[in-house]
Amino acid sequence: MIALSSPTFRRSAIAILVAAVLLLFVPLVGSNYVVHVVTISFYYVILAASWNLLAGYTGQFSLAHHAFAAVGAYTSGLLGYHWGVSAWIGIPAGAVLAGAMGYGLGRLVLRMRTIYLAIATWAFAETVHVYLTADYAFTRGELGLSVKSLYGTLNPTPYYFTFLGLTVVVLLGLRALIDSPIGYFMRAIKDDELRAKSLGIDTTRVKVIVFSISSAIAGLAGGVYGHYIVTLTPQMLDFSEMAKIVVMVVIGGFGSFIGPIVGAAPVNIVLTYLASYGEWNLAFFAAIVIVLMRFSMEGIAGLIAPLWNRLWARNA
Amino acid sequence: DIGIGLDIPLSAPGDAAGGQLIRRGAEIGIDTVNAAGGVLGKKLKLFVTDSQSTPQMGVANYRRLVSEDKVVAVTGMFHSSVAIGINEVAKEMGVPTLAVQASASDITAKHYDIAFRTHAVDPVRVAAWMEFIKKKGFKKVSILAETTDYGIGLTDETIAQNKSGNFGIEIQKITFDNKATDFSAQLLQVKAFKPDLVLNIAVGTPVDLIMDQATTVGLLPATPMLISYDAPTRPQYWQLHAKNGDGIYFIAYYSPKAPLSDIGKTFAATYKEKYKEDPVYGALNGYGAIMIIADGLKAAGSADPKALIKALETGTFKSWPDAPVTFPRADGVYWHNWVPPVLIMQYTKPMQDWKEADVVVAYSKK
Amino acid sequence: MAAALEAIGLNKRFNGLQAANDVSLAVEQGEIRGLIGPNGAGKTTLVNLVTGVYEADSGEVKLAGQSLTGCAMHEIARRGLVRSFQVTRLFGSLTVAENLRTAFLARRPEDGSDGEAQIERMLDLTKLRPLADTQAKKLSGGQRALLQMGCGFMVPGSCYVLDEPFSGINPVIKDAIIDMILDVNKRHGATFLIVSHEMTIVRRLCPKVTVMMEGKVAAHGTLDEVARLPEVIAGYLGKALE
Amino acid sequence: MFSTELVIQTAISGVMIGVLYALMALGITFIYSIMRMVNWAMGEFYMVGSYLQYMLVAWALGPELWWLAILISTAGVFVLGLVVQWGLIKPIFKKPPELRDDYATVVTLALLLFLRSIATGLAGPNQFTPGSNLPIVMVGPMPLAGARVAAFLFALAALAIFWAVLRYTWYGLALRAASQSRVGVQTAGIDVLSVDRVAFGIGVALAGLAGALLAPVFLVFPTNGMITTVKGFEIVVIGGLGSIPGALIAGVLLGLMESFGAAFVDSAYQNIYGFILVIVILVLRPTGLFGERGREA
Amino acid sequence: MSGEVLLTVDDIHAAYQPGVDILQGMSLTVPPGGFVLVIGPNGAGKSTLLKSVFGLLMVHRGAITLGGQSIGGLPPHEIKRLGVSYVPQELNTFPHLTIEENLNVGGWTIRHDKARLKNRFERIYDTFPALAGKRRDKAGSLSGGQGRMLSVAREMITEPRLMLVDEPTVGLAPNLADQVYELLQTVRKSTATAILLVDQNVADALRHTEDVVMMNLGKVKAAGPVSEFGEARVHALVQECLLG
Ligand SMILES: Nc1ncnc2c1ncn2[C@@H]1O[C@H](COP(=O)(O)OP(=O)(O)OP(=O)(O)O)[C@@H](O)[C@H]1O
Ligand SMILES: Nc1ncnc2c1ncn2[C@@H]1O[C@H](COP(=O)(O)OP(=O)(O)OP(=O)(O)O)[C@@H](O)[C@H]1O
Ligand SMILES: [Mg+2]
Ligand SMILES: [Mg+2]
Repeated sequence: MIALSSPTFRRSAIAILVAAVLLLFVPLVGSNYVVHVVTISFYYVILAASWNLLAGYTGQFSLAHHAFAAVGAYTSGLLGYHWGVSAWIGIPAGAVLAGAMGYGLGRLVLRMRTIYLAIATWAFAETVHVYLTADYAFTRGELGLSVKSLYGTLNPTPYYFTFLGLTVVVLLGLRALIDSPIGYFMRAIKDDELRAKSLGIDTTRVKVIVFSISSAIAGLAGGVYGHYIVTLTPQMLDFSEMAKIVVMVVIGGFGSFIGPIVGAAPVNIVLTYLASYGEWNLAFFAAIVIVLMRFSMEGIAGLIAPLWNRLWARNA
Repeated sequence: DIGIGLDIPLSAPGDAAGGQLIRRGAEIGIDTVNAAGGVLGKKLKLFVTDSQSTPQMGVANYRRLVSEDKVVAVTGMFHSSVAIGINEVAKEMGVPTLAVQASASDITAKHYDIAFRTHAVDPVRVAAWMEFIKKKGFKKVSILAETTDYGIGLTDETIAQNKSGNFGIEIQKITFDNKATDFSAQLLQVKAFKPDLVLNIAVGTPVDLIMDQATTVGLLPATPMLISYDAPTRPQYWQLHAKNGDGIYFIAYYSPKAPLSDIGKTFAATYKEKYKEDPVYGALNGYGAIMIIADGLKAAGSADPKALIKALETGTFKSWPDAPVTFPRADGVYWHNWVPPVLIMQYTKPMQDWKEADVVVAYSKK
Repeated sequence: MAAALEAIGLNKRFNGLQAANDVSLAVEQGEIRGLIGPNGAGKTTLVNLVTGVYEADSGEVKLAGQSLTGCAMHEIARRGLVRSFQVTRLFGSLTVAENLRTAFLARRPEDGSDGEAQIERMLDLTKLRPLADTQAKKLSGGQRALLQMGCGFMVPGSCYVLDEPFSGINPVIKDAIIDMILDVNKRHGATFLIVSHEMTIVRRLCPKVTVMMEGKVAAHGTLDEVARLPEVIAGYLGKALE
Repeated sequence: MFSTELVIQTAISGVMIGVLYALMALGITFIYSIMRMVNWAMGEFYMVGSYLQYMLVAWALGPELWWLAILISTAGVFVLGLVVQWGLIKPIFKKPPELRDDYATVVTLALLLFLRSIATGLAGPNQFTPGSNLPIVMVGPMPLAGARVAAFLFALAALAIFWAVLRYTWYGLALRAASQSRVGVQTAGIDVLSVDRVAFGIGVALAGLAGALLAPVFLVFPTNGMITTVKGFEIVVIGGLGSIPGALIAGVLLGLMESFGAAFVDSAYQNIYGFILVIVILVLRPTGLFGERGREA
Repeated sequence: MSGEVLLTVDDIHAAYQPGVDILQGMSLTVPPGGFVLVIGPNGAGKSTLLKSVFGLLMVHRGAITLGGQSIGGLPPHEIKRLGVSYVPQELNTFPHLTIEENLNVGGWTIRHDKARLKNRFERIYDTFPALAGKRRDKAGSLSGGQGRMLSVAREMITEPRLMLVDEPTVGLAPNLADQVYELLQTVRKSTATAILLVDQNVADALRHTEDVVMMNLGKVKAAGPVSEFGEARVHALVQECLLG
């Protein structure tokens, strides 16, 4: 395999593991709330990173990623609610269903590009949204579907470790994928699909694979999230959720591996903390975003890339 | 200081208008209590958070209010899903919640120790308008309801009570997406049905859009329309409906024609002075929630949440109406739930002050 | 024995314009064939039909005797048909080395090699080594053309269809590329169909040429034979070749 | 229930609303085709247009001069567009092109939040209406609010003028050219940054116009642009980017689909019909009904 | 050369991104009505030179003057108005506009002079009959060579003082390539347009030029009248550059 032996993979893996070890100590020092906020940040890191795989690397600017998280969450939630299925079965089932729906959607939008793809995927998400709202009897609609918690408690610490582990695994997996031949094909497709085909790349297959993988990851994260947040509402499919993911990734650095990692957590934390400023909170947030983007168009990754390179240049 | 959390919608997708009214009331409540020397020798402090109507935000806010701001109670809750979500966490963290304007049964029907509410639940409101329908002798009713817990919940309850109470009303049920803006198609169907009454079960903008568009297709003013909550008492009502606002029926919980308590009167005066308009239900209830919590703290004699819960369950409190407030461990949805009186009112002249509106039905739960 | 690449009665219309009109041609195994003709004659259209970019209105393409009808572009490429584009196409955000690596991975040979040796060789040949870590979108026009050529030769193909591969490339490097074409042709017996407007190169490389005009095959023979035809002189060369 | 009258009424209502949606779509597609960026804050310019209309009518001009208020509101949004372009969008176009999309996406999303927040902060979350003195008009069997009919006619006129300008004037030619090659117009001696400025201004002014026109119909509040924007995007992709007739036809198609769906299938799913139309059409024609396609190789 | 110059490029440094200068002290002059050919290996900076002169690239050191007026730092549209045309190396057409509309855009700066515009159109169509036959077709449907023709033709409409031309004959059939060179000569003679040509088709280009500048690594490697640049010398020079 090219992937596991490549220096990019090794470096990222080391960095991720070091960060993870440091993060192990957060629950010891943080309040219930702090631990909760960081836990939710992990959730967004996973969503952002998996969306980045699709949009940033493969050029499939999908606006349905939040929908796959919701599919994961609702699948497990509904299985539990109506049939008493355990979360340990429900969550994988949700991931599989999200992956399967991602496969279907990926096939459907195969020939679409840019804004066409964006709008079609978003139409898909809205369709799921309206369905979850309108089929009230089955999904409990806006009232919210009550879901059992994963560990029988809502103390954030066990969820914190669960999400931390999940994040590490997902990030390592994505890194390996990006450094593998498929990773090259993904970026090739984003740049010039016709050229990729002419070289012998089965672009359909690559796109559909990426769509399925990234949707399944979103579904998985959504499933676990659902069993932590315990009340699911169609708000999960509100466009603002998707916008949040987009902003996280672009602020971090679109199409760069580190981007969603350094983008998602700060955005989530800032947004959560600003919530106590009421109606002005989003104006603050918007102003921060705009200033940051004016400052570095490549996002945070653009700012830290030189440091990152220097770090390894010295150690090499 | 003793902290009290106020979790309300202040930005989209939440109903920020609803949240704002609650906040105004609560702030005046805090000032009133502090001006009178506070409780337990300490001042009260309000911590406001924005739930944006998502349980996710609401729950995060609750955790923060409890673990960082160390509040003794969290009130405000306007959207049912937020209240339900918060209660799940509150059950473990132990700080009581007092929902102000969230109507879903689940909030209290789960019988959690920490869950309290001061709002009319669906069955009460439906009972009020069934009485109204019977009184008016209406036979055909069109329900226009949004496809949310709110709209569907009330619709189903209406259909159920129609059956169980043998009212024998013919009901046309049309549901719509609460993001819709154009109701022409639905209203044409309503018109074709020729109802005696149109039940407008929407929240926020659709309420007004339905009224306007119903006027265009000629339903209003000929066919009576009942609005399912107190939207017409909000200050902007006549600005929006200068031409078609007359004759509308609406649900309300407060009318000056019904008596206010003494603290309610002080509040109404303060509010009027501060905001140059009369307080409406949301503000009154936001105020009431603070007063109830303050009295609860006094009764408990400590700022311990457990003691507060005990005090709330056992004590009798004062809020804005001239009626005692209690939170008994009652059956079903009435657990920890105080229901304000439900009024059905009607504007009888254009630009009428809502305080002058006719009280058509005054319903109290037996 | 079947021809390496064969077009049989290809037709293609673009709203009212017959860009390929009953085009038939057969390139023998190991042949280097020139394809010339005026601008707009349909050369690129033919290339696109052969490589699956366009679907023919009628007619058939065969690669080593096997029909390509209904084959997706990438399948055609995997069968060993390599092409280049007249207007160079590269993966702009990938570096030069990554472009070469992608080309290698796309048709990775069974022998398990990782392609690094080929990348090194190609960087030398195209003189792009100093730019190995530069993104392709930052290359000059000629460098782009070179890189595109380089990608084509990463994994040996059985049949190369090159659409004006020399345009914008410096004469000195052109020579190197010509040598590489001849080398691949000799060592692997690969077949070539080369579109070019440069008669000096066509003369050096292609024993036989096909002339297209107005969507049709107009002539066929050695360059000197066809260059004598009055319609070729009038419609394409402008003057007799010296 | 399926009376012909209801069918005709539903059809009229669908066409009316469709044309108004098309106006919004036009603004989106216009900015996209010139600047290759999606302006996600389109609905907020609609919102600003509606607030301006309300303020002008309620505080300054009075309901009789609603048409003048519409012109002024549109001009106001145009100016706001110029300012936004100058402050936020222009810097992108001095940087390498590959970052533009992402930057523009995030900056306009941020702008969306910003404008909404400002509106809520300043004017509160409440609804307003500029009111309308226009009488109810009977179109066939269908009674229509005067304001809606006026909006419809205004929208048609705006579409026609817009089309004529693009088609028959030099400036229109420059705009169309700029939408295809930025270097191309520069070599021709056209100031591409000024084209951007005007394009962005006009694009958002179209949204502002829609907002002003629909203010009495769909009311004025901080998030009122959302639905119209959603429809606008749907229309853009159904009709095909850059096509004016496409926008009109797709708008009407969408309007009809929604009103018939709501009237004869189930109105709870009204907003889904449009989405389904989007998906079906794009699967069949990935660049919309009238989208332009060039040769690929 | 008798002192009179139209364009002076004096020791310019230019970069696409800060810190990486592609032009590193490039200088040359073009006399009015002159014909200067720039050659050099791929990546020497020839196209970069033209872009810098046309104002598409920031020049952070050195001076560029046109007829005595400094044009360094001016935006492209103003440089165009001063009578400079630029034919880029890439196809420069508007694919969704018709041929005629493409040419119209080319005539933007003289759009108010209808008679002149009409006259120029006729000449263009005479020179390129292939374009005349397709004037109502979209430029996107043109073949590679036809697209090239259009790119060149568009910039000739204004009959500029100076034309910056980047590899104009790439992809053109031999007869058309010859025609383009002749056309450049015609433009030059009839309207006294000076030409700064970048070309890899060295053998043909040398036949038409007066002066030659050989570039490597963003600097002048050799320069002089065409008589000094035989094919053998050019070959040797390039070889030298490539070997480093
Ligand atoms: N996708 C298309 N749509 C419309 N017309 C097309 C398309 N592709 C090619 N054509 C037309 O078909 C004709 C042949 O084009 P083609 O590109 O095959 O020519 P060519 O021989 O390669 O010319 P050149 O030497 O200039 O590259 C041209 O007139 C062109 O305009
Ligand atoms: N957009 C760009 N960003 C960064 N570097 C670039 C860019 N365009 C060109 N370069 C670099 O500048 C150098 C000179 O490029 P230029 O296009 O001027 O070469 P050229 O002499 O015209 O070559 P050719 O004959 O191949 O067209 C090249 O090394 C190239 O890599
Ligand atoms: Mg060609
Ligand atoms: Mg060049």
